[in-house]
Amino acid sequence: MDFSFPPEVEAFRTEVREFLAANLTDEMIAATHDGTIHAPELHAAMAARGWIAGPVPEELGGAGRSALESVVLNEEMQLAAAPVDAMAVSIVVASILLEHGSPHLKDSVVPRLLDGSALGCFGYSEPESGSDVAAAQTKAVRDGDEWVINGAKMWTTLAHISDYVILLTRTDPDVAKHKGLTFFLVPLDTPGIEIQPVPTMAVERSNATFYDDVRLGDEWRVGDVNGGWAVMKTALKYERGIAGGQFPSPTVIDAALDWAQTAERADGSRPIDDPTVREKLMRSLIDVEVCRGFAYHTASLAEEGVMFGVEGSMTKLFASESYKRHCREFQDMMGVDGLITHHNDDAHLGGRIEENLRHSPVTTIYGGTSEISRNLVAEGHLGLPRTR
Amino acid sequence: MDFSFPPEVEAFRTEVREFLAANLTDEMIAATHDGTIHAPELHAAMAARGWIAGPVPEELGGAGRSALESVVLNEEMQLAAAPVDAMAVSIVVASILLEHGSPHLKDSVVPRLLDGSALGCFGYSEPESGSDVAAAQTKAVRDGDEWVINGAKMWTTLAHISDYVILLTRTDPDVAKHKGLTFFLVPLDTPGIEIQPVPTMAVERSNATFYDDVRLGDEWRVGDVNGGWAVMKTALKYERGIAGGQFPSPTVIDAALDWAQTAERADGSRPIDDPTVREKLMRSLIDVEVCRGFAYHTASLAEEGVMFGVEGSMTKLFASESYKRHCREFQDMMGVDGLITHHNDDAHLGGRIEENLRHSPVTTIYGGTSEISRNLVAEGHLGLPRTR
Amino acid sequence: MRTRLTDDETAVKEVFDGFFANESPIAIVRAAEPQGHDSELWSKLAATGAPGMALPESVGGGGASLRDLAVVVESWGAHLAPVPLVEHAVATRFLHTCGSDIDSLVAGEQIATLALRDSVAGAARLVPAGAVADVVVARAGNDVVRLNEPGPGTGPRNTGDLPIADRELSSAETVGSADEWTRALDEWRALMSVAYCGLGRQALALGVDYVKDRIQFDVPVGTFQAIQHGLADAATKLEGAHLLAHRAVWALDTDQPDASRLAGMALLFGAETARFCTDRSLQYHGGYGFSEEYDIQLYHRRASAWLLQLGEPSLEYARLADDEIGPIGSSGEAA
Amino acid sequence: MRTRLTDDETAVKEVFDGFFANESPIAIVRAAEPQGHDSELWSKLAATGAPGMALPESVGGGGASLRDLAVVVESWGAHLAPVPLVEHAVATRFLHTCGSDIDSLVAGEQIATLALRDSVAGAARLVPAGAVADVVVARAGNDVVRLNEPGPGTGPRNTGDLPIADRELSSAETVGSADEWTRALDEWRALMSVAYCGLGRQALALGVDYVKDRIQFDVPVGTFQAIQHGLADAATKLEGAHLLAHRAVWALDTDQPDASRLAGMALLFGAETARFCTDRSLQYHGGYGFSEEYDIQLYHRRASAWLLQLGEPSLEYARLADDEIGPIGSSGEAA
Repeated sequence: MDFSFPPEVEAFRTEVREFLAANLTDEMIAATHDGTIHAPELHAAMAARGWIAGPVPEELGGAGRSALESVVLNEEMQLAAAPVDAMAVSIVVASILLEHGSPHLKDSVVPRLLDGSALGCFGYSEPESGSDVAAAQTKAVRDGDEWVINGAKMWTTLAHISDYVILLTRTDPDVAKHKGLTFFLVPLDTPGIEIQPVPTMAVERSNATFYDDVRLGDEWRVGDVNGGWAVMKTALKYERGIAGGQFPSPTVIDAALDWAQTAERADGSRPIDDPTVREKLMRSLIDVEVCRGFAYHTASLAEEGVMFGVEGSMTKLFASESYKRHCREFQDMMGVDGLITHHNDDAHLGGRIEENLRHSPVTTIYGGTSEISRNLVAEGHLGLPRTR
Repeated sequence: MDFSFPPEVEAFRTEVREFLAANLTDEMIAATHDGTIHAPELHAAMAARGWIAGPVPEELGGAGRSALESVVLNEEMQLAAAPVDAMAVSIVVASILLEHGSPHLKDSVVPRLLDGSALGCFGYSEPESGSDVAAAQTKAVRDGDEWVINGAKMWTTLAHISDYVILLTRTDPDVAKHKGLTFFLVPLDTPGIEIQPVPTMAVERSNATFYDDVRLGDEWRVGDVNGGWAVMKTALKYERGIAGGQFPSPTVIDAALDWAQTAERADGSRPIDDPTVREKLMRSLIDVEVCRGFAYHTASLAEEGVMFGVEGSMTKLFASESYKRHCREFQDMMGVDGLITHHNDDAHLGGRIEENLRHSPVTTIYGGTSEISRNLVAEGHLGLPRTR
Repeated sequence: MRTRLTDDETAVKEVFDGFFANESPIAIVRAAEPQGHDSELWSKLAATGAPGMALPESVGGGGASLRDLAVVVESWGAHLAPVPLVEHAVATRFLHTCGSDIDSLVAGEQIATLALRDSVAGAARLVPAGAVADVVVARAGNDVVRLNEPGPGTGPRNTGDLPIADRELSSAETVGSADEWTRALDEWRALMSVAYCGLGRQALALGVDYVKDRIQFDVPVGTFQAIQHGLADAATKLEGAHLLAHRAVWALDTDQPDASRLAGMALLFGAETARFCTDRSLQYHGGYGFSEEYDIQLYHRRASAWLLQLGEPSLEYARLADDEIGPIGSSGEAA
Repeated sequence: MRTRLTDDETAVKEVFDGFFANESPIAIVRAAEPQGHDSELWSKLAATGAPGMALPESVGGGGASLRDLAVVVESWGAHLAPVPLVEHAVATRFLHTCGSDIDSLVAGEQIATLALRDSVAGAARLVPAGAVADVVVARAGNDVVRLNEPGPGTGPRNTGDLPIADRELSSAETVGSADEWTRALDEWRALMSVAYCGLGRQALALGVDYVKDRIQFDVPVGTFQAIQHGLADAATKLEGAHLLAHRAVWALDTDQPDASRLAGMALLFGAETARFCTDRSLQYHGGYGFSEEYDIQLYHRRASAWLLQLGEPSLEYARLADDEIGPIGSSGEAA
């Protein structure tokens, strides 16, 4: 086994670090407090370097850069607390279109996603279907050469700044639920679409989107009619690829270390000299190294051309559950100061730990709940019988 | 609310403490290393004081002493590490016989159980039925005035020193499994019974018992023919009553405290001065107080005449899971010395923590696994739908 | 021994369950964010006599026991009512013990609170209810001082939308000694442990209701065993926390020798339990649990926040250890 | 980057999976209890060259990498083979580095081991494989000493049926300095973390097999979601532990700057993971898991024991913290 990166990937890591040092500003990070985890200038600068197109296979029109570079880019962005959501989603949407899209979509949309001039967002979940995504009820009905779409989607995060939504619809209600689904790419300026904000307990804003007699030509269809489940699998494949490297904890641990070294307790001691604090810090740093192992593993598999599945679920499960625990421990370590939000000028490091504490609960839910991940590991990895 | 004991129960507690100080010897505790958790002299002395008969209702021929006294007796015995299993089982068997037994059993067997001259044991589980106890396959078939029993039981702990086993049998294989069961009290010297030891990873010895054309008169039947499930419910009711107070952890915590105060680390410090050790000790002591709350609660309900059910499952779940955690933490606290067993003269406090570490895993299994307890709480307390 | 509410306590509970359900529905809780205080609700609560209920009748109080007050506090916690009931009651009881004037406090015309952490250099940082309290009691060295001064109205935004605020104590007067202070903090701990049980119970109920109704994969998600077991663990801890919390209150009420120990333990276990309940309940809500629209997030944030008003939980464990086994370096000689 | 075994490593794995399956079936493990050592098995293992495989060919070793050795160790761990492979390999590598004579050790004619905790007053307490080792290497103050003396054959009975024993070092000679010692301990940590992955994987497999076969309530118990989720958590941690353990070995093998850090982390996480796997697997066996007859208890006891040969785990966390953020009192200046 070999856990080293080739020199060119190490060089790329250096390039990314230098790029982030030069381009990622505190203002960009703080700007996400308005609820939108996106930094347009950063996105544009990255697109200009070909980094959005980077992980997309060359034969599909991307830059076909190494999967190891993808994980390095992802890792460095997360370590730097850079807003990464919009970039990640655009890469996945572009990849889906390249694998399943019509020539129209490949020619007119993909280049805009890859050059950073357009953004996409996901339209899978609905009010009545979350984990059970195949139960989608948003209807698409043929009307001559057109499709007419009616329904509602939940958790269309980024929709309010996006140009497109990739939409899971039901085109045949009379067959088994997985068999009657069809995907469309929908321009968000199409008449009949309404976007409503969904505020959350953290700074993130999500959206509910509503589709009222939205009319589209067939060139916006993605994949076969009633072939939506195959497209969904592709989507999850790329999402897990992007998700292969998950490092939500380091910025929290950095903040905790800073606090522990600088805060003074009532008795004059520093938290860093308390063995209970030290053990918690070391445990959390071990969890980060475990995440790194997962990240390198999925990258290595991708580099070998081995498509991974359950590894992505394991990474996501471990990273999000440990992150949630770290946030709790380190908010507690700060005592009452841990409660102070970013709204206050004197919040420690801009209220970073507090903000993560409120953000962390969603990470064990979105992109596949921990329960769904465990189901997938039990069935896909251990070969246990389906519960139902 | 009022968590005080009446003066007469406090007086009883004092009496029990004095009794144990005078009668419970280190030899009795150490003697359980042969695998049998029983001290005959102690049992006899307790029976002589009427303590075995104590919790049995007066109208059923017992001493009808307060449920609060039962919990106090149970608590004090566990705090003193006294062997309690045989006593507990005898009380439950006697209670079952008094509620469901024939006049023959009430007259000839119960007095012997209550005066300590005979012991009983449980014969519920089988090789193929553990948690699913109602799936028992041991057959009892009528033959004239007699019953003929064939089958095998697992986990008939104490059978090798017992006089009776209370046996769950199948008398009708053609109906729903709960409806074809019948209980018998079987004298263990009846021809056709074989007892084989089942050694375990801890010091405990259990037994498998085999029944080959064992013939019994109908006077040994307990409850109605095919009415075994009602008897089983009674059995669980009394078992949970006995189990209401669960204090497996205190002796382990005492040993941990002793170690922490006396051991010297390589750097000359004592474990007790390490904040990580102190926090673990306090967390475990809190768990013990939670167990005490449960114990007093179930006793109080019993005293009010409110039969409890799910509270017993909660107590058992919480006490056994926390006990297992405590054993792990405190063996770890001892480092390499935590590994040394009671076989070695210089083992700390007779290897108490090590012995408990090996014993602890079974406590989340026997008497209802943690999984079964959680099912019961989910259905019985939270009103969630049955999973299957 | 009576581990369930007495008939009298049940009567108190019914009154205040009704009061908070009517006067502090979740819309009131939301409307009070981020300030965390509703002065109209305080007036209504004062009219019930709750703020002074655990003061002697001789001073105009309700003459009720700490146990009765705890019953009200559990309901207060379950409803997240944005009024500083616990701080006021504890601070006022302390002031009464010291012989300090409580005329304006008994009936809740003014609001009192206590600084949970010792003041430093004449100021108390992030005092619970400090934003809205007219009277602040705080330990300063070996003294306990009283400040009479209206609160600033608002304080820093925080996880739990609590009215915490820094308070300057330079004009405060000495009213008591540090020796008596321990009792006040223990009352706060014990009552907040009960409040946490109320919070946890309601959070769990929200989760249970949700999973009974929410259909995924053609069945209520509450039929999935993994979800059932997570909720069952929560319910089990909650029952244990409830029994410990009320035992701690009883112990303080009846001056049991282990009252202080139980109060500290009950708060730590109650907070941990409530946090577990809110975590499980939010998780089983799926994405909706994270949305502002659903109520579980209100519980989740307060479960995180309440305890931290006291400081680092690990220092609470350390304090309990000091009492139980002697301070570090004493090699347990105090045990 | 190659996070799966190379073809060469796979070849090594297949050989030794076969060796341990044939020569160290569970009956051999049981027969070696409580002494924890099978000298016949050691001879057979020596014949394969494994004890000296990670020594240079110039001294008669196999010239293999630490990574190759780790592949053997993972299989050794999975089979709980009662021979001191890791201790012998690490001690011998250390002695070779020091220029100490290893002629009798390369081919395993004699057994070497290392005391994991510093000797005190000329004796090393409870040395792993101390009961059976002919050569003991131990740190004594600033020196590392070597004792040549047959082991006592047996030592104190212990949780893991391990051949630990006290060893008197008065006749030992100095062979190296404490500076070089760190590397040996880290090799032990990294290799044992891999061994723990083997143990955990096999323990998990026993559980998975059991729940697929065991019928209760008319279905395999493995269909119950709560059981599936417990096993899924175990499998997830195990995958993470495996990747971390082998990364630590790789880091030592290639002299990465974070090698020591990773070795310490891998051992703690590997041990915790293996314990979690044995706990879940034993639990889901029901009562049978507790019986001597079933194999899971053998895994459970060794999962508890292996790590403790090194001492208190909390001191391992403390040691890592000292390296990472500076010792207590330095206020993190070393960070």
